[in-house]
Amino acid sequence: MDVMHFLWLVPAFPLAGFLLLALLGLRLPARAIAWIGTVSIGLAALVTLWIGLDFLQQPPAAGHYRQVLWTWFNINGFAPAIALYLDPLSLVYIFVITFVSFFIHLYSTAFMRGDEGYPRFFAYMNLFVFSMVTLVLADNLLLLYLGWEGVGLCSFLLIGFWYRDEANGYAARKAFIVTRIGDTAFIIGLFLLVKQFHTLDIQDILSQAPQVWAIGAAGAFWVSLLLLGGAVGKSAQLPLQTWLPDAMAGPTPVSALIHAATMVTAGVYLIARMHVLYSLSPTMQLVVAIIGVLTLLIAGFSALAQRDLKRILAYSTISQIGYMFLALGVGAWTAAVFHFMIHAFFKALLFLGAGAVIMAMEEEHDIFKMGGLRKKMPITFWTFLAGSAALAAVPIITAGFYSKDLILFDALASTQGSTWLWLGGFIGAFITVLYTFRMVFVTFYGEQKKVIAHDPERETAMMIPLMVLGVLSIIGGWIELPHAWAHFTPFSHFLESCLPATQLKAGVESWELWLQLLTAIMVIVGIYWSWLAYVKRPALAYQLKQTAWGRALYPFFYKGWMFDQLYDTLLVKPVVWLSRIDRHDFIDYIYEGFGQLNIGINKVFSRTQNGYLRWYLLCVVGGVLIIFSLILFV
Amino acid sequence: MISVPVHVQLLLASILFLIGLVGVLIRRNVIFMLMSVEIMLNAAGLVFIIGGAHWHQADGQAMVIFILAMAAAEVAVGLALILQVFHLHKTVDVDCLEELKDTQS
Amino acid sequence: MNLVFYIAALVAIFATLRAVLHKHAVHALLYLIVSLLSVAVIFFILGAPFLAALEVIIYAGAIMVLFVFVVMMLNRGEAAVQQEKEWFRFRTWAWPSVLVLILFVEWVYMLWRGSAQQSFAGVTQGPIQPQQVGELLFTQYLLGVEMAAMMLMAGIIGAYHIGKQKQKSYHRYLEEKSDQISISENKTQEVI
Amino acid sequence: MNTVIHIIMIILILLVLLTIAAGLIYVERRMLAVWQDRYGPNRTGPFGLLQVLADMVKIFFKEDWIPPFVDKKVFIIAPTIVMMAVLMSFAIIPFTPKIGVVDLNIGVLFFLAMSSMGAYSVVLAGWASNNKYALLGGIRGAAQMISYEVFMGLSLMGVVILAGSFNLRDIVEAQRKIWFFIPQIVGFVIFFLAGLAETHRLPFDIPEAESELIAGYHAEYSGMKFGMFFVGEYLGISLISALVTTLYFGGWLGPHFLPPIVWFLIKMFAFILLFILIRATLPRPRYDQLMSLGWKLLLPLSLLNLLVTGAVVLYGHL
Repeated sequence: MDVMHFLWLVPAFPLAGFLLLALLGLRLPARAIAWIGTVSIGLAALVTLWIGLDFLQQPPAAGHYRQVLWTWFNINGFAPAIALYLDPLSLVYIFVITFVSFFIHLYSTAFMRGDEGYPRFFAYMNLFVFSMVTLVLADNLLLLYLGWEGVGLCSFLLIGFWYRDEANGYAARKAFIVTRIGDTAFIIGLFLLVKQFHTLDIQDILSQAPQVWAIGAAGAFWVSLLLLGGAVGKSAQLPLQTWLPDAMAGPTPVSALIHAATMVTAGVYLIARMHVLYSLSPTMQLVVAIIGVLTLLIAGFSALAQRDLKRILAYSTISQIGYMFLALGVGAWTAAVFHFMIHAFFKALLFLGAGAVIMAMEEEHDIFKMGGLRKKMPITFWTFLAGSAALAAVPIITAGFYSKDLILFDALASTQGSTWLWLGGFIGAFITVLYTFRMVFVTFYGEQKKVIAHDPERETAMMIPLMVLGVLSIIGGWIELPHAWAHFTPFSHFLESCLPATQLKAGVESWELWLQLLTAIMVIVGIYWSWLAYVKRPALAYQLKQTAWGRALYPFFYKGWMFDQLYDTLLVKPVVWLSRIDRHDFIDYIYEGFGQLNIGINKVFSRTQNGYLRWYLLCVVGGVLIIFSLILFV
Repeated sequence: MISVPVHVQLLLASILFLIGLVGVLIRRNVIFMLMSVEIMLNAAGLVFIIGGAHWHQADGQAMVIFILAMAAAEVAVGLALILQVFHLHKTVDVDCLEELKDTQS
Repeated sequence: MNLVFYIAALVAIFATLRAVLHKHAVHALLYLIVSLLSVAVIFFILGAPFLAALEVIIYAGAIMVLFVFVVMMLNRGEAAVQQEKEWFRFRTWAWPSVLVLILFVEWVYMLWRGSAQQSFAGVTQGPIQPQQVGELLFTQYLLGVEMAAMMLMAGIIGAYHIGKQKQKSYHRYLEEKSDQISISENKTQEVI
Repeated sequence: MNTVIHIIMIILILLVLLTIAAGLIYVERRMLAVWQDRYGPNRTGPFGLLQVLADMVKIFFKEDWIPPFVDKKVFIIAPTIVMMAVLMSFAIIPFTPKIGVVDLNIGVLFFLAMSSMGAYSVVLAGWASNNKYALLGGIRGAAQMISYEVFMGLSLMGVVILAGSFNLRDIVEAQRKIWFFIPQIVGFVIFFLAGLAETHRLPFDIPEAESELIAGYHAEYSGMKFGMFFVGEYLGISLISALVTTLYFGGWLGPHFLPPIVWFLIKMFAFILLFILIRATLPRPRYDQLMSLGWKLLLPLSLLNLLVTGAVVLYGHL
């Protein structure tokens, strides 16, 4: 019996959980709901682990495994299948998705306890996991698109989970509409692909594309541009990044799962999956890298000015995905996937830790109203510190160092890399250190400003995920060591069969160690500065804010470089204005005319509805007579 | 068998059908209306038989069997309705059953 | 045999007319039965003996008995005949008759034009045996048979449900009791 | 020439049947007397044989009175329907390979059609009499007859499946190996019971039950119109007996020392005697008992019989 045949169980368990909860959720006790929601994901994770171990021991002959469940539809030979496709890339993704989801579900069982939408929450979360797994395992782009829209829907539903508050509904709509812009581009790209290849099967497209298109061909350019549009929307990159900070309106586990660990990295997955197209269009690849650098800088500066704990993390997420885009843009495919995995661990951890803090602070989000939590919440503090260290890429001891360092090195050393890209990434890394430790110091050091009402450390279900993810944030990086240290790179080796290795410039090997040293110094300096500004001399930060530059830039950064205001002025206001002046346009009169006509006709004809059966029959006979006359004499 | 022209046979069917139609239209008694509907159904069946005989195929007869089944079910329900209507309104006059009219006119 | 056809046809037309125009329900039903019997004869002549038998068994034998039953149960007597006479006025039948007459003329015209364009020979082949009909029903029209069965089932249940009259208990004690029961039923429904 | 022989045969069969039916009046009374340990008619002629003639004369010459409150046309038509239906049914009976009115392909169905027509005579007689007892009898009769017709037809279908034909001659020929009452014993019992109810003979004479409905649907009849119901009943008995003979007991088949017609008549008279014996012995059930016996026992049983027969035949074909 081949273990791979059970691949369909990975999406099937979350789907079954969703169906159960959606149909019976209101009738079940909370404990049963928690069990169903968590166990279905846990089972999916176990199946994934089982399949993954089997995959590692005996890789399939072709390097991948394909399971066709059934044909979706068949129109003129265009027949997308409901088929699952497992290769190292998708294996890494489903591994991360199922395990992180499992821990977040476990966390949620305690975090969401007592909420009236308890069954709804778990139903949506299970549906999300199902959609995400479908997206990742999809064999063709249409099925991928189904999962893509599915996760978008779940994101919308969960951002607006507490729908009674109008602001949450607004945030949900904003996320939905902004990502929809990218999705529209994405599906137009799919149309182009169908027109070109008459199929949406990913492997067919990837194998045919180099034969159809030369390097730099216009077709490859447009398709990759449109797919990039989809990826940018979903992954909250420039210029569609504005939805993610607002998406923090949802419950914190949702932010951890959807808006940090999994869904927002779908764009990375899409580009990595379609890497052949980007290789065929160097311009587009450069655009990807530039978008990555710009995003990571913009988001980093924005994070520096935020006061809301979750918004800091949201901007940090945008910034970290910017790193992944940078890696994709310079052709360091495996580095991007590696950073995705590590990022999923530590960012989920940070969000969960933030959730615990917010729970302890009774829904207080402002970090300047917290403080001194180090002693009161030791587990949360230490795990949060581990996650922050990974985010700041503290050298050697954290996983984030290995992944981010690889990206920075590739940005400089890859054939597509350049000094400018590296410099952007480097500055971004420095800012990351600053805002990360600002967050840590302000939240956990200093004097305590608020009493802990409900201590989350008593909830085992919340602490276990924190500890597991904390450990993973520390040791997760050891599966891919820098070349300069040792030739121990099982991760990129594992991904080699589906993602090409990074092309390095000649004679750059020796730079790596120097770069690492530079990074290490930078990190230590950054931590010191933050310590100086927020622990040693808190007045320093205040003084900095009061300078002319600070007064100009602080609100600017706080509002995320005014992108919302920009879009509002450029797009929303004109549309609102147009619709206002055109409220009674002439087209309306046509439709109103139709309405009036209908009412008039109704008045005339309702007289014929007089209740007399024989009259109706007479009308029928009259009609038949007319029809026969027409047939016979016309 | 017989050598009556097909259009004469069809004429018979249409006469029967039209008599039934007249019956539905001119009778006010619900029972008579139902009877007339049966006449019409029967005439339709006759057309099927004529067609089946003309092309010497059994399909026509199969259709008439369906018509029979349908007529049986229809009459059972229809007569039950008539009984119930008579029970409620003490009349079989179809013109008294005009509650379903549009009230605005 | 042609003669038999014409005779049966005339009988059918006459009996049907009488059935439709008769004032007396039971007499009309008898005429209708005669009409159905003569149609059955025509079926037989046209080479459909099986259907002829079924026509008599089901139509004339079962469906019409139901009609007779209902007429007997309503039992409206001589007053009904008077009422029918009253209903049967020129105003009632003039327009429908004119319309139907026009329809008839059109149909006749159509039939004759069709027969002029294309010469239809009468039936000359032998009868179609019940076996053929049965085989067709249980192979090609199997789905139809199933659906007819379901429809009959629905008809039976519907007729039973519609025709069922509420049990009326004439004993004071029983009536009170049944009221109480219905109240408690309502309550349980509210609770549910 | 052929036609003439045919017509002569029809007339002969009619005469014989009517004679038998009239004779059965005497036979029944005598046999009832035997089984009930008394004499029965024995004054007119030797063994009272001329009693039949006397009865006939009485019926014919009695005043044919039509009550003023009846619906005249229907009142007159009703008794003729039963006579007509039963006599028409005899047309399909193959007495011997040579004697028989018509060799009809749908013989069994024709019999069913005619028996369903027979229901009208009861209903219409009951209704036309304009008398509450008669009406009750008519309603009862109609319900009883159309109910029992259902499984009468269903029970016959077992035989039809085995013979593979509706034609009664084919059915008789199919019994050369084995008479159908052995494989179709359930069907035979049901058919016989349904036949009793169809002819509303005792014990199923509920439409005309003297003790509760004062003769039921023919309460208002007298003279020859009553005679038609009367003779019609005996003709019905003969018809059912002849059919049972044909369908289940091999019709004219039998050892060669007797001619086929004799075999047929022997079997038929045996069943007629069975009818009379049942009348002499069994009490009348209640009306609801009759209906529930039919719908709740005989109908499922006949369906089951049909199913099993069909399955066995299908298995044999496979």
